[in-house]
Amino acid sequence: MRDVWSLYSEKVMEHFKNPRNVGEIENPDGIGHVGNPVCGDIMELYIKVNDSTIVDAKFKTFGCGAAIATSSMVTEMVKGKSIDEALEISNRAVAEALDGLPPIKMHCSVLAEEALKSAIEDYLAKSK
Amino acid sequence: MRDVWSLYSEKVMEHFKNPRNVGEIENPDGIGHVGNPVCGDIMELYIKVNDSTIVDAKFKTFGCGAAIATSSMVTEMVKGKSIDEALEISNRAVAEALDGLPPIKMHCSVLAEEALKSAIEDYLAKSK
Amino acid sequence: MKRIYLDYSATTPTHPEVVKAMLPYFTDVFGNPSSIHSYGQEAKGAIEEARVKVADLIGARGEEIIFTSGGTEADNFALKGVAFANESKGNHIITGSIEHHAVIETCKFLERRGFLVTCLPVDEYGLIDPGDVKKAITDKTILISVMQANNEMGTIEPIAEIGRIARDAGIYFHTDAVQVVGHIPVDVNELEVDLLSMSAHKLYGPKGVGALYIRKGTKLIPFMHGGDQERRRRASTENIPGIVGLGKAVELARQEMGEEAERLTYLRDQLIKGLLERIDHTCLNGHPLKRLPNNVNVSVDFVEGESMLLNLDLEGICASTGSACSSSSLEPSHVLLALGLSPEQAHGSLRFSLGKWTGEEEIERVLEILPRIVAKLRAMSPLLKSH
Amino acid sequence: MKRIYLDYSATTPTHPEVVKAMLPYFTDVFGNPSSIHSYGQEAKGAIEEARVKVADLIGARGEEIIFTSGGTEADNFALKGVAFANESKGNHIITGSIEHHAVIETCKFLERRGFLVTCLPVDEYGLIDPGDVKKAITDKTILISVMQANNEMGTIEPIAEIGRIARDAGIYFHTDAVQVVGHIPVDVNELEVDLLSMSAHKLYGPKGVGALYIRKGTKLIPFMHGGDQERRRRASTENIPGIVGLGKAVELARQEMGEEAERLTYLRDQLIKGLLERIDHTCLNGHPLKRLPNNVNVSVDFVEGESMLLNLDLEGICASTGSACSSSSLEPSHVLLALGLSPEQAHGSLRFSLGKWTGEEEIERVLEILPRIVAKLRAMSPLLKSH
Ligand SMILES: Cc1ncc(COP(=O)(O)O)c(C=O)c1O
Ligand SMILES: Cc1ncc(COP(=O)(O)O)c(C=O)c1O
Repeated sequence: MRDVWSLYSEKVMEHFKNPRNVGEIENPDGIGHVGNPVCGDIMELYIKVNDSTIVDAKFKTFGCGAAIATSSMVTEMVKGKSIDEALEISNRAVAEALDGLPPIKMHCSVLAEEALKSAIEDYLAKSK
Repeated sequence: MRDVWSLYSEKVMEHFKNPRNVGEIENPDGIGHVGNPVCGDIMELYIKVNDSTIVDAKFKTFGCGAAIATSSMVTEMVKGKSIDEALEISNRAVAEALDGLPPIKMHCSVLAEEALKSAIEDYLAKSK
Repeated sequence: MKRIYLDYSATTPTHPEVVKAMLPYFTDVFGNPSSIHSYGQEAKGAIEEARVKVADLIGARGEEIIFTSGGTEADNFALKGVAFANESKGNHIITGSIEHHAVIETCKFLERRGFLVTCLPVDEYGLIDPGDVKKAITDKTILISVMQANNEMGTIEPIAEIGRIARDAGIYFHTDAVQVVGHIPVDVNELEVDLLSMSAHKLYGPKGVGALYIRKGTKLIPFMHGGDQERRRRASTENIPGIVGLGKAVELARQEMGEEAERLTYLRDQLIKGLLERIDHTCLNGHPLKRLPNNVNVSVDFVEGESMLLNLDLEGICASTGSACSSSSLEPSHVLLALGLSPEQAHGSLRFSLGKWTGEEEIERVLEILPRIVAKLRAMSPLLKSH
Repeated sequence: MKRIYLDYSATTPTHPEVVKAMLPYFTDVFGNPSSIHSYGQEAKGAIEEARVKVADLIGARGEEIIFTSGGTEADNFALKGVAFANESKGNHIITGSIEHHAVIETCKFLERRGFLVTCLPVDEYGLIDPGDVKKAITDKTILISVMQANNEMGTIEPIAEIGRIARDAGIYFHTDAVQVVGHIPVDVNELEVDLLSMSAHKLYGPKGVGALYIRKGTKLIPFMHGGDQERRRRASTENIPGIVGLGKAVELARQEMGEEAERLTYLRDQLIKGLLERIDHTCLNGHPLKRLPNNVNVSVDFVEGESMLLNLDLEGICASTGSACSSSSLEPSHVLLALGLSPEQAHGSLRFSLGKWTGEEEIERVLEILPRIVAKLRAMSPLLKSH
C-alpha cells in the first residue's frame, strides 16, 4: 500500500515529522522573514554568527509539509558554514538534500533559500 | 434475459417470423407500390376484389422487421373487408393489431396503410 | 493502524452491493445498447431501469435524465448546452462566487466565447441572496446557475427561492446538486430547477458516471457530439455497468437517506462542538444549520492546512483542506475567501466529511488527535507571537 | 441455444482479468487522486501506472496521455480543443467523409461556430487519397482529422502518408484510432500524428473510459472544464477503476495482439470467402487487404439489413448493419454511401466483427444459417424480380 510517502520522499517526511532547529534564537545576529499569507507559506529564519561562521540556526514556519521540511533542512545545512559558503546554498541543493521535492513544491525550497539569504543580509547590514 | 422481444412486441415478432400472405397475386385487381430505397422500405401490396369485397391480399416487402410485420398484418386485416371498410383501416389500427410498434417504427405502419390505399386506388382507377 | 476516512465529500467508496449489481454488465450483459440484437437490447433494458430509479429520486420523469461521465460533464453540458442553444435570446449568465470549478471554469470558457457572466457574492455563511439574483437579471439573461450545496463548507443555498425568481423571469435555472443528491431529499419541481447535476461517486456509486436532469422542453444542444445515444442528447457508447451502479446507489440512498442524514447530523455537530471546544482560535466555516449533514469545515488559526493533513494522515485520519499549497495555483480556496476569511484562515482550514462508515469512535479519535497536532504546529508557527 | 457474438466492433465484453484488476479500486483503493492523504495517493499511483501502459502501447510518453470517458470524448476533445485554441491562426479543418459520428457531428458543431470544414471523398474501397489532403490545405488550415480504420467496413487509411503531409505543412493531425488500438500495432511517431483517440470497450476494457494522446507541445484547450485533474487538461474526478481497467486491457492486448490478429485475419477471410461463395449477388464492402483483421462487411442484394439481423438473432447470432431503419434518421450508413453503394445495397449490408471468443465453429454456423435467411427474405422481396 502506498501512502503519503508517494507524495514526498522519506527524507522530507522524516524532517516533517521531526523538524530540526524549531524555534527562535534570542538576540540573533540575523533574521530572515519571507513568504506571504496568500501563498500559504511564511518562514522566519534566525542565525547566530561567530567569526563569520554560522554557529546556530533556527526557524519558525507556517506552511505545508515541504515548507517545514525545507526549513528544517536549510537550518541543518547552514550550521558550521561560513557566511560565504552559506550564500552558495541554492534551493536545488536544499531540495536534493531532501532527496527531491514534487515539482509543485519546488517553490518551498526557493523560499528556504530566500529566508537564508535574507537572514544573512540582515546580519551583514547590522554588522556594517 | 431480455432479447429482441424488448424491441418489438411478441405479435410483431410472430408476424415477422411467419409472415402471412407473402407473394404476388396473378392478375390482381389492384397493386399498391410504395416506399423508396433511401428509407429502406419498399412494399408491394396486391388485392383481389370480388363484388366490392377484398377476397385476397398478398405482399412483397423489402424492409425491416416492422415493415414485414405490418405488411403481413395489413393483408390479414383487409381480407373479407369491403373496399369502404378497407379504406378506413388506419396506420394506428395496424400498429395496434400488432400490440404496438416502437415510435421510431411507426412510419412502417404508415407505409402499410399507404400501400393498401394505393392498391385500392389502383383497383378503383382500373374498374372505372 | 486502522485508517479513518473522513473525506466522503471528495469521493465515497463504492457500496459493495453496487459493485455486485454492476458485475454482470461487464462480462455477461455487455452489449452495445444501440445494437438491435439481444445483447444490445438487454443492455438497453438495464439502462432504462436505472434511468427510472434516478428520475424517481428527484421527482423527475425518466426521459428527463441523461447519463454523463460525472458531475463535471453534467455541469459543462448544462451551461454550454443552454448557452450555445439560446444565444439568439441573449448572452448573459448569472452564477455565484462559490460554485465548483466545473461551473466556474465553464463560465470562463463561455466568457471567452462572447458570453457575459455575473458572479454573485455570498454572505459570511456562504449564502446567496435571492434578491441579488433578481437584481442581476437583464433582458439578455438566459441562464442562472447556483449550486444546491457547497462541497467545501456545506452551506445549502435557497434554491427554491431562486427557482421561483428564474421561473417568473422565464430564465433557465441550473443547480449543481452533486453534493446533495442521495443525501437529503431533492425534488426538481419544488426547487423549480430546469437542470440539475449529480455524480454517482458522491453517493456510494462508481466514479466516472453522473447524470443531468433536463426538464422537458428545455432548449439545449449536446455537449458530447457524435452518435444517437441518450435520445441524441449525449453521444458515446453508454457506460452500462456505471449506469447500473448509479441506479443501484440511488436505490440504496432512497432507502437509507432519512435515517442516515439524522445520524450524520448528530455526529457532525458533535465533531464541530468538540473541535471548537478543544482548540482555541478555531472557527466554523459555512452555515451552522443550513448545512449538509456530513460537512465539518473549520479554520484553525496560525497553522497551515496541508501540514495538519499530513500529520492527520500519519495518524491514519484522512481529511481535506481549502489550502491550495499542493495545487498548482497556490491560491487558497476561492470559497473560503468569498466568505470573507483572510488568506491565512483559508490556508488553515480543514474539512472533515462524514459518511456511511463513520461512527462515534472516529469522531472521538479526531477530537483526541487534532488538538495535539495543532499544538505541535503552532509551536513552530511564526504567526502566533504576532497575535 | 448458445449465442454467437459477432459484434465486437460495436463493443467487446470486458475481459475477466480486466474486471479482476478493477475490483479493488471500487471499494478499497477508492480515494480521490487529488487528495493528498494516503487513500488519494494510492489511487493516483494506480492511474499513473495505467498511463504508462497506454503510452507504451502506442510509442508515446506517459505525460502525453489524457484519460477520457471514451472515444467520443477523445474525438470531441481533440477537435474542439485544437479548433478553439488555434482560431487566431485559422478556421479551416480537413476531414473525411467516412469518419465516425463523433468526428462528423463535432465538425458540424464547429461549422455552426464559424469554422470551415472540408470533407474529403473516398474511393470505392473507402480509402482517402493523401493527394486530396494536400490539395485541400489552405493557409487557414489548423487541423486534419482522418480515422485510422473505419468501424463499419474496416478499411485502414494511409495515416502515415497523411501524417507526413500534415507535418510538412505544420498542421495538427488527429486520428480516431478507436477501432485499431490493441488490435494491430500503432506508433504515434511512425504515423506522425499529434492527437489520437482510443476507447477501452473496443479492446476488452470497460465502457465509459478512453484516452486521447496529445503530442507534447500541441496547443489545445480543455473540453471538460473544471478542476485541475489530468495536468489541467481534463477536469472531473478520475474514473480510477475504469482507468485501471484500460491499463490492464492494454497490457493484455500487447501480449496477445500479434497472434490474435493473425488468427482473426484467417477467420475473417474464411467468412468473406464463404459468404461470397454461398450467397449470390453479394459483395464485400471495404478494402480486401487494407482491412482490420476482424471486420467482415458484405452487402446482400434485394434484402434489408435489419430483417437479416433479426433472423440471425433468432438463431442466436449477433451482428450489425449499415441499414439505419432503426435509427431516427432512416438514412442508410453514410460510410457505405460514400463508397458509392446504392441506398438498397447500403440497407442490405451486414457487418460481422470477430473477436477473442470467435472460432471456426462460429464462422461455420454463420455460413450455414445466413444463406437460408437470405433465401427466405429474397422470396418476399419486391426488388428481386426487377433484376
Ligand atoms: C459541487 C460539485 N460539483 C461538481 C463536482 C464534479 O463531479 P465529478 O468529479 O463527478 O466530475 C464535484 C465533485 O468533484 C462537486 O463537489
Ligand atoms: C471509430 C470510432 N470512433 C469513435 C467511437 C466512439 O467511441 P465511444 O463509444 O467509446 O464513445 C467508436 C465506437 O463507438 C468508433 O468505432
